[in-house]
Amino acid sequence: MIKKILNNPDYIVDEMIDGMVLSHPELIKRVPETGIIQRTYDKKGKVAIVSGGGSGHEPAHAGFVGAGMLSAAVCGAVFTSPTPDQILEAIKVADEGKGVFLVIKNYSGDIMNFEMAQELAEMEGIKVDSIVVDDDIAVEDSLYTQGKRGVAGTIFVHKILGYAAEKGQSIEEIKELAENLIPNMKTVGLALTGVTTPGSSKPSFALADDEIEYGVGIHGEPGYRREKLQTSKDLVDELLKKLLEEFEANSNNRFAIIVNGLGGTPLMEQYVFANDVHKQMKDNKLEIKFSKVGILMTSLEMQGLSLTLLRLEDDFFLEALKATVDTINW
Amino acid sequence: MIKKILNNPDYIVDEMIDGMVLSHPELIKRVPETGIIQRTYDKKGKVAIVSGGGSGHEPAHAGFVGAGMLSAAVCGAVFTSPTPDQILEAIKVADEGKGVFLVIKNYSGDIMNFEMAQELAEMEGIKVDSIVVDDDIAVEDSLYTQGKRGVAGTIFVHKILGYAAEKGQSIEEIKELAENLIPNMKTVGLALTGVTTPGSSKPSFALADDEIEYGVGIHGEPGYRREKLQTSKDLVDELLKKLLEEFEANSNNRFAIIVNGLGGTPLMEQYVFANDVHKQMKDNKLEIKFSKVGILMTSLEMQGLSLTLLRLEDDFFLEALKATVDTINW
Amino acid sequence: MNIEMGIRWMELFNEEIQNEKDYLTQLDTPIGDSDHGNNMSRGMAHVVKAIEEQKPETLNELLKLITTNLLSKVGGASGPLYGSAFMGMMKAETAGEEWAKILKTGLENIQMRGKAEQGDKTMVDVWIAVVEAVENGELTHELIDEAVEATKPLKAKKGRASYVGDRSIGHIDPGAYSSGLLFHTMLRAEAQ
Amino acid sequence: MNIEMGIRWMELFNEEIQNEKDYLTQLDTPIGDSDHGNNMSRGMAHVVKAIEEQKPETLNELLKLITTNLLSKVGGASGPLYGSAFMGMMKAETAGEEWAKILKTGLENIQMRGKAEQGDKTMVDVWIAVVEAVENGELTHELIDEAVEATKPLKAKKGRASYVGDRSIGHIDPGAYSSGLLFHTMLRAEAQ
Ligand SMILES: Nc1ncnc2c1ncn2[C@@H]1O[C@H](COP(=O)(O)OP(=O)(O)O)[C@@H](O)[C@H]1O
Ligand SMILES: Nc1ncnc2c1ncn2[C@@H]1O[C@H](COP(=O)(O)OP(=O)(O)O)[C@@H](O)[C@H]1O
Ligand SMILES: [Mg+2]
Ligand SMILES: [Mg+2]
Ligand SMILES: [Mg+2]
Ligand SMILES: [Mg+2]
Repeated sequence: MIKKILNNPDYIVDEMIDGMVLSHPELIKRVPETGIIQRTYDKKGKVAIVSGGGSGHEPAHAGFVGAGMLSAAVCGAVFTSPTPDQILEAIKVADEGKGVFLVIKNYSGDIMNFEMAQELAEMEGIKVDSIVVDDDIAVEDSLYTQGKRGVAGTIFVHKILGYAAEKGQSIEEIKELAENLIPNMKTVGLALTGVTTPGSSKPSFALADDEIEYGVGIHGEPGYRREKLQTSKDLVDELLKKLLEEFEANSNNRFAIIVNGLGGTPLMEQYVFANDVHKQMKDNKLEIKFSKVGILMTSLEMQGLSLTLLRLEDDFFLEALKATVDTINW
Repeated sequence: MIKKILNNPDYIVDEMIDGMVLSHPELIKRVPETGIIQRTYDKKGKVAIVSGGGSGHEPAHAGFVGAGMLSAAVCGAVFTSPTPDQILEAIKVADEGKGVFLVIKNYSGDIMNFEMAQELAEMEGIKVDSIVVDDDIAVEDSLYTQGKRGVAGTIFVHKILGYAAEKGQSIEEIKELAENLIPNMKTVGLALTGVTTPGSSKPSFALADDEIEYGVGIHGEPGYRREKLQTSKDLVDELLKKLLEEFEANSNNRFAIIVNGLGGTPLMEQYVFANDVHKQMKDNKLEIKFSKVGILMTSLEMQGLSLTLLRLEDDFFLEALKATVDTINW
Repeated sequence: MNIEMGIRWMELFNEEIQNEKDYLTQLDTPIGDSDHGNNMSRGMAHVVKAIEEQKPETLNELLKLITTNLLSKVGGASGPLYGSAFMGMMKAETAGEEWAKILKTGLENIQMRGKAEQGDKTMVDVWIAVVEAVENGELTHELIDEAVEATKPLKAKKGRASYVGDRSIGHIDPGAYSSGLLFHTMLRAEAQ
Repeated sequence: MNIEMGIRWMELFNEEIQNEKDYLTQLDTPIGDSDHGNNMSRGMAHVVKAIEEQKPETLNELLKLITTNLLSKVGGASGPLYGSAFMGMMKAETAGEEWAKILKTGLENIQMRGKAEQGDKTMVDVWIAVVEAVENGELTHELIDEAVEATKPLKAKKGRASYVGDRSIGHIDPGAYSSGLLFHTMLRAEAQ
């Protein structure tokens, strides 16, 4: 059995939200009796960026609520998309009169719940648009699947769209920006361990003492290949090869990267891995203009990490990534 | 065996440092061929705050190098104090002509190596002073032991002294501030798992599937009591009781707290725990004016956390904690 | 179907969901994210609590109550799907349709929301089999079990299970299983 | 002791440290932080490398080289302690003292730096026994082993082992063990 610090698995999300809000009252507040975390920041008549999804991925998304990033985040149950009424409520509290832009990760549940919320909000006269993030290339995109999942790259989407909103861009401009951004961003992950949801007794999958799995998702979904544990260099080699195959040959060789810890992997290992990423990118004559290393989009206590590449097609991407924000965890 | 992402245990610190510097060139740089991370920030003729210690505690300390916090951090081998020559070099590169103030954690090794470095620096005409942090109340302080260890509270010391230095305080003023700060700060931790140093095959200690240990150190040192896993409420109750006993009765009931993840415990659990800390502090009629939750001072991949209380005896402490800084991980 | 039967149905369905909560989660582990048991259990607990508190007096009131509770308490993929199903059923009931047509409208709404076709290895497979059987007046417990079991050899094309590709083969779909429970208890409620 | 013997000593000491690296770390696990083997291994590898490269020609040069390498490569508690020991020895050698007095100065420097007394369960316990025996001309391998072994029943009062209090009883002190290796190899170097 996996040991966890909690009181009751049924209230874990509720207590976590209270803990966040009590710890950071200057930045965020909870919409009472909901799973919605809203920034305390004064409304200024700008487009609001709202995100959300199942919990268990902390600091995503509530840790990115604040000036310059998200206006609100909706926290569902562990690994479970929030419901339409909660998302609707988040849209309403976030709206500053210029419309609300939703960042949705590509999962059946998220898509359906956010879609219903969007329909309801539009019925109430609020302008809503959205983008679906599907950066996880571990899953094949085809007519016969749900398509690629939304994973760690989502945090770059929050950052870049949050900056655009802060700059006063309209919802149409933000939509266009998002549509330019998504095709330039790819992620792939690997796990050293499976993950156990609070209250269950079994992990999502079990790996032997010397095994890793490439291409896992952030909800304990198994990946595309299981192998013996390798050196950091070899892990980077595999992930980078897989990622670079997905980018069309292009004269633009400037990238931003995320090395994202999945929850149980310490920073030391993440930086060893980041070092190999930097070296191998250089060997490939690719330039890294911005790096983010740390825990951003986790999967409970999973050991492992993911690598995200964002091709800097637009100078605005880099400008947005570099801007300062006032959130708990960016 | 514990699985880790690395290339060679002998080079893990070296590669980690390179990874940090390659990822954040705008904030930090490495003094070539040393374990010293220095801020890129322009020298302004202020006192320099320098810290350091064994590695394996990331983001401590290199993640706190930058404007408003540390001028430099010295990274030793995993769980091993850095050597006097390295500390001396850090003192030299950090000095802005106004002297260097060392933040030392209370371990035989750290004390001796920093002391020797201080002697060497003074011989070279650099003004050096220092403070020894010993916030870990799990260990009894007596004539017959090394005394209390320095743990997560060290990060508050960096933050508060860093602010004083940035404000232009003299080394004497900073020394006085540090001497006021240390007695008001106490920490105690608990572990759900032991920890395995890179390259070893055995963990420091082993806990059964339903056991926790109170009072562990950050180098896999065992603690003061082993018990069955309990609810977050009960864990907080034990740690808080233990901490509050150490503070003399005092009319000042205002505190700053740290809930510090030890490396393998996800943010979700840290916030559930933080929620119980806030509630129980309130029940004790104690006010929390500032909270820091996250991974600050880790012990490799250890699962567990520590709780730090700082009594806000001086308004300057709170002002300093709230100030913005430009570091990777504060 | 009438209001008494409908309430009995929901009570029986809730009992089965709570009993089989762990099994549903277990089904959702190899090809999902281990939450279907929790999701359905949370939702159905709210449905029966709302029935007790609000005491719906017509079938239409009951269907409305089921819809809002499933939509606002389940989440994930199953929440909007079951929610859409009951929303469609409520609308068809308002329009005065008979039970077979009501169920069929529920199925249509699931497909409108989730875009799954027969054979995609989802709850839709069970709903299609059941709706057809009800139309022909030949719904039996065996038929339901067979429809649930029939999802086992399929490769998933919708939902989370589609991520594991060929490895989804050999596992019963959790949403198909919970829909099986829905229709087993419907039969039992009608028979009582 | 002379320069040839001294070089042989360091080579033999390095061999033992590398052979016993894992055992030293094992000793440092229950009452320490599992790094004494790594620390000594890293330091001694640098010492022998420096000897090969710099070819010291006098005992004084050798002691200086050992001092700098231990001080700058070991770290932790043992680095400054062994470093201080050899720094003291170098100074006593410069002053023309004989070997017993040289070793005694090494011990004094360890105690000046670390403030440990006899019976605190540290390397000091072994150094005290050895220095006394050398002064009396009766140092043997058995005596060294006994001094190392004698740290086992003690309760630690200095260094990391003091944190575990009574639980330090029953374990040999890792620094005492590595000091034992230092003196075993000294005897062997002198005998060759
Ligand atoms: N697009 C879809 N159409 C129909 N049913 C679907 C669809 N996506 C998922 N499902 C059903 O939902 C079930 C999973 O529900 P649940 O585990 O509660 O949500 P989630 O997949 O979001 O974790 C699947 O077993 C499947 O029957
Ligand atoms: N104050 C001290 N005086 C003498 N010896 C000490 C002192 N502190 C520690 N030691 C010795 O150092 C050894 C531990 O060295 P090592 O593991 O390399 O360093 P660290 O304790 O910093 O991890 C102990 O076994 C003990 O013999
Ligand atoms: Mg789910
Ligand atoms: Mg050590
Ligand atoms: Mg599921
Ligand atoms: Mg040690």
